[in-house]
Amino acid sequence: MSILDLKGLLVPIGALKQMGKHPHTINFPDEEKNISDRYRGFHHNSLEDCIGCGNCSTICMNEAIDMVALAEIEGGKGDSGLRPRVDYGRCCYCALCVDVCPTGSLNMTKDFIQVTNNPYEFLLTPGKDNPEAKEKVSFKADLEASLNIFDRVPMRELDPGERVKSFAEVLLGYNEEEARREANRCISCGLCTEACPVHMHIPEYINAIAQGKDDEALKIIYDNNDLPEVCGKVCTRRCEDVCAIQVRGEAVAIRWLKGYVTETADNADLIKQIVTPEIREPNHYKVGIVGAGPAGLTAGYYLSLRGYDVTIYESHKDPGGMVMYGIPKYRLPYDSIQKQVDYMVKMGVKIHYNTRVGKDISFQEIYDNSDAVFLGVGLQDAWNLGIEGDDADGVMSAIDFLGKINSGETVEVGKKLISVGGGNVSIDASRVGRRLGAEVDQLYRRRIKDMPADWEEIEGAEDEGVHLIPQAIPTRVIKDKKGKVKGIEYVKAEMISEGGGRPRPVPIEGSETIIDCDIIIAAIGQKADYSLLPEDIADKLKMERGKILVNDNRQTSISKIFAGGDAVKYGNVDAISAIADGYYATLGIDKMLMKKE
Amino acid sequence: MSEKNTIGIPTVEEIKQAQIDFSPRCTAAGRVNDKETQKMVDYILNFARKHSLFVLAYGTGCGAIEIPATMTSRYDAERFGIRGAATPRQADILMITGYLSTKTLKRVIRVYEQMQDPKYVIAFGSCTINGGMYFDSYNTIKALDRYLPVDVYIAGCMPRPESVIRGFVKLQELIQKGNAGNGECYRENLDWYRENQQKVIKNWDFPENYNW
Amino acid sequence: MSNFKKETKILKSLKDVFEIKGSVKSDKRISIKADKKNVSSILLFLKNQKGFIHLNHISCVDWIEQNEFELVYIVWNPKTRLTVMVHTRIKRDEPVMENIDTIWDQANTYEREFREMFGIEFPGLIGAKEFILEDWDNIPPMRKDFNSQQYAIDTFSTRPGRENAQNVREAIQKRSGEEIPDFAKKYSRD
Amino acid sequence: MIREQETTLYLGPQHPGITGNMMVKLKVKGDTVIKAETHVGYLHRAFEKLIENRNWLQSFTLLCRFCVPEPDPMELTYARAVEQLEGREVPERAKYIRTIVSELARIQSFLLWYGGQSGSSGLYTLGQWSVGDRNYILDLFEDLTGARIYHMYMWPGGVRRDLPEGWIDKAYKTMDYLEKRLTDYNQLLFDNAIFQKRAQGVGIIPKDKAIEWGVVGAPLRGTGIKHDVRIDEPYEAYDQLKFVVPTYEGGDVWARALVRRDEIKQSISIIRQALDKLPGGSYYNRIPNPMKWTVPAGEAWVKTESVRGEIGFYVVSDGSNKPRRVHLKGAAYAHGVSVLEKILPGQNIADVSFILNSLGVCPPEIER
Repeated sequence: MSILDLKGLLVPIGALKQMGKHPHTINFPDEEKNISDRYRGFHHNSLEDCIGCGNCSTICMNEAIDMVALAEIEGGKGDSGLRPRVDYGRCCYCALCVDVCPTGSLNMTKDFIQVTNNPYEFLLTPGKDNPEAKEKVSFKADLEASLNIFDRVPMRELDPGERVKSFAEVLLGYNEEEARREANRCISCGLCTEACPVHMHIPEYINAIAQGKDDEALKIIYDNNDLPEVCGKVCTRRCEDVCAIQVRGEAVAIRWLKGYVTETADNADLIKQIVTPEIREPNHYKVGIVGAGPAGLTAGYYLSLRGYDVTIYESHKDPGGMVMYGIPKYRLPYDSIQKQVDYMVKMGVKIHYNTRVGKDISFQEIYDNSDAVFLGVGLQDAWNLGIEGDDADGVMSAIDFLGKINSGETVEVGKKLISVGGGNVSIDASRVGRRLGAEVDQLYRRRIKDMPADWEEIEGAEDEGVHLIPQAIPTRVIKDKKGKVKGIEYVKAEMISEGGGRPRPVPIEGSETIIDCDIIIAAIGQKADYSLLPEDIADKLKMERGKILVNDNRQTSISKIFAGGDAVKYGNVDAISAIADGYYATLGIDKMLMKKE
Repeated sequence: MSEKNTIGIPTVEEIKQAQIDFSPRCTAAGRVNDKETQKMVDYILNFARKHSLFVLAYGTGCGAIEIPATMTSRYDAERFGIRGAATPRQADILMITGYLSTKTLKRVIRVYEQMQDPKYVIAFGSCTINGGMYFDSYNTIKALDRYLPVDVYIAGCMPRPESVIRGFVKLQELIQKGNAGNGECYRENLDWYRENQQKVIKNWDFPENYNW
Repeated sequence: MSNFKKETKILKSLKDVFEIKGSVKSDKRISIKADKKNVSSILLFLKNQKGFIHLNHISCVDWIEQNEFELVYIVWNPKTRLTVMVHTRIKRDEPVMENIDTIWDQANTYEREFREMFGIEFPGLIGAKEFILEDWDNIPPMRKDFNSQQYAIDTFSTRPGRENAQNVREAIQKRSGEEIPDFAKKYSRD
Repeated sequence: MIREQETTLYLGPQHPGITGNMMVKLKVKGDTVIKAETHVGYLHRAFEKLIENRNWLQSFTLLCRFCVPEPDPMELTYARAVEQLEGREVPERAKYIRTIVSELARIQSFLLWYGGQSGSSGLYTLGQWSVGDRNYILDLFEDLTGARIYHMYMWPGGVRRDLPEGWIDKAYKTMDYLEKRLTDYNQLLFDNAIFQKRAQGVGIIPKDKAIEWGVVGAPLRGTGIKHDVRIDEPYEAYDQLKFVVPTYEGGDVWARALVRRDEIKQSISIIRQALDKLPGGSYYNRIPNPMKWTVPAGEAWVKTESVRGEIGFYVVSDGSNKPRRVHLKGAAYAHGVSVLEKILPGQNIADVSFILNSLGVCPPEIER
């Protein structure tokens, strides 16, 4: 190359041709550049949609997100009452928090400028401090790209055609791989624990399952639920209704996971080996328990762990109460209850079967011999249909019907069975009817979506060929000359909502229909039978609408008597509430008796 | 919200007090004089200062990657009289563009102390405010104002050119009001700063006197 | 597998000369485990006889549970494009490893880093003791038993103002009156 | 008569030409370097330590910060390493999108390099142009990923979001614009006598030693040796696209600059091909709940051709939800220390930062 490289000197000068061109400079701040529709700026949180699960705070590796209580957020079932607050002295704008938000309430916006001389101003509660940013939401919690897994691992079940042939269990249960996968979906927020009547440690045991430690999971479950296998199969699982994942997807299958864990320990000895609860020294207090239903069993189990001398009196020949007699075996096999009761007996619970209190032993005797009494008598009597002809031969309550079937008796169902009601019990009756070979129609006053029964049960019933007739109010049972059921008359109803309340079914004139049938099963509710109580005690016991009044400790107006289960005015009528009653009564009895010393 | 939940949670006042204890804040440089004539002079001086900001070309962390974008043709920060300076003696602004490792902190303190008054510090991004994503790192400092007085903080990780420009504009406003430039304050609180600095910088081999 | 012809051949030739365990991991990746004393001769053999002239990487993993450091030498052959990963384990109590910067100069950089970050000694290593850190007086930071977060809390100050944060699980637990037993707490979300 | 005497000169920590702080301690005689010694650690953030405290997905947000001008290859390499450990498949569409993003990252980094290279030789105009034009690529990134620099976009299992509407057209347009601008850059840099004279014959890496020294990427191809991970061990969609790996003989700054110039052209062509061929379908193969996501025990060594050359991640899993070890081998690890110390003696002081830039030294990659 020569010293005077003419080309190399002249060519760069050619760049002068750019002169006079309009510059591409953005005159910020006078002129603003368009921020893209996916920009990750400051956060915005829709305070109403947020449920305070704290998943954003957990995923944040910079510990930038705190969960704080806000004055305007009350919290309640399915809402922790806390909301995220972001520290922009930590945030790296990665938007992982947005992608893990189960409700999609947390998003990022096009706002990104914050300039100040005060370093303490970088704390922002999205949604509260920047409500105007709602319009500028850009990086959204996309359902498709979310890091949450919204689809449940499907449960394998028997084919509907197979099901109606026998009382074999319909749900086949998760296998290990499925259970791990399902447990992995849980975000461990713990919102569910509040909805559970007994406040089981749900996130903990699901985490243990996810980590492959089934034994630990079982141990955690037995901490405050002694009938987990029953719950694993027939719980009303209010926990799943408030699951954080359920907001935009299918709730974590908490019940099935519990079922999976309990099935891994398939006999009482194994349960004992795994759970190995701490048993306190006997403290010589005696507790008498009336009724070996879920409430009575639970109280018995936890009281004996605490060193009490517990005796349970049960009128039937088998333990379990309504769980044993009221739930068909295709949902809850006999072994499930027996296994758990065996375990409890091993832990020191004494159960006297075939002992009806008030007949075989007087209540007064139990009352006098014990330091505390727990009443878990349940609701034994069913309400009648209350219509013309309901005394006919062939009209029976679902409780009697299911009880007979479960204790091995035969019931002649004929060709056509009509079941009345919309709860789980009436669905059970319908499905049992199908298994006994009858055609089944089910009448319900309201719409199918109003049915209190579990959706899985309703679907299962339909799959098995139960014919649901919604908005149908029975008006008359038609008898033949011998007084036997011949048919049932019902009117169609329309749903009318008044004053914003739940819509009420109103009969449509002239829509009477008659169905021929051989048997009618009514499942429209039950009531308690307190005839076992001596008069002076019954008088002192405060009741409300046929149910015993208790305080938080499940203590009745007579301080020595505690009560729980379906017979108590405390929440819903289901197994888990009964277990909760038994558990909290234990704590109450413990508190009362230990205070004495 | 129920009372049960508030047990053990500090109140707003307690938090405020903790913040005040945490760092003495050098805000107003106090160059505003009572005399009318002096006010006029200050106004002119501040006006001149704010329109020629020489930035020391010392990018200490990842935030420096947006400085070229800010300085070059698309965002063109020279519109504001901002341009680079090669040495600390000529520079007005020290940019702390993100995290500062302890090794760099030592150099930065030397650089800051070599700069002539009035001098300004701009802190970029999360890392300078509360440690950012390196909050649990053993080698980066977390709160810059414990070690150097800071005039303007810019949020972001890292701040976009728009944020950077906004930060400079904010600094210009502060300069005009006479509320920026904490060199004097730093000198007054030198003992406090030194104590913090020496806690992090183990081998303290700085010249004895400050004005070097 | 017949697909890994070249890989198997290299592995075999190594096994003929040295006492090693090894396998073909995947396409173009050969992984061998060797004793500490053999490493430099294996690397020399690979470099001079088998054409693995490029030192890709040296890595060090702290297996504190087994009380060992694992050193991994990754070498690459530009002709056959095969990669050999030579693993060796040394005791954590006496972390001394043979210096290989005579074979590859750039190994010097890695070794200086490991000396500083893991506290592994390489006899005969030249270069300043301080490579990345300055005035470090704690245990070598990349060792697993060094707790970075605790050190950061002790040394640097975190800005106050966020103390009123709550744990969701605890807040719900307090509200509902649930008592989590101790053995279950380790499964709670942190 | 000038008395020649040895002096020690500290260049840095801050100096023009490279991205990040690094100090080179020089022994000089007159203005000739006799001995050079690299000192790093000014940007040490202890990433590899911090990753031990973060789970597999959380680590990924730290990784892109390894080297600021080229965050994407880091993400990609880590994602591939995790996928390899887990045996997770990546959808075809994601592979193409990843290819496009890596090539865009390559171009934006080269444009920044133009600025540094011309700046360190005193030609500031080109820096104003190329770094200004780089914003158009950052705009593409912003539309696609939601951020200008740290995209956090290519993660294990695919990419985070699908291409937004109208993005493909915008990408084509930007490529057309850049291709036009390349001639302008040539005019200012490669046709410029100043640059030619400063670059030719400076900072020579000997061809026979290059591989042994650990030289990779453009500096290696600048010595005439053709090695590129994209063809040696093709990943993503590179085996389905046509491109040439440019090589130049000489091993000096000039040859390296020419290689980079040609690579921008290749990258533009790769992006166009990938956009043309972009398959439909899913873009993301879901990972499990990130808080409970465990990766099977094992090790992975994954290489990617980054802007500066080959980078690799050595990832070890012990089967838990956190990585046991994530160790980056950056291209600069050899370039910035041992190679630099070898080629600097005999050079002019004024050329030091010039050579540093042409080697593509990125200090945060060395000390991490």
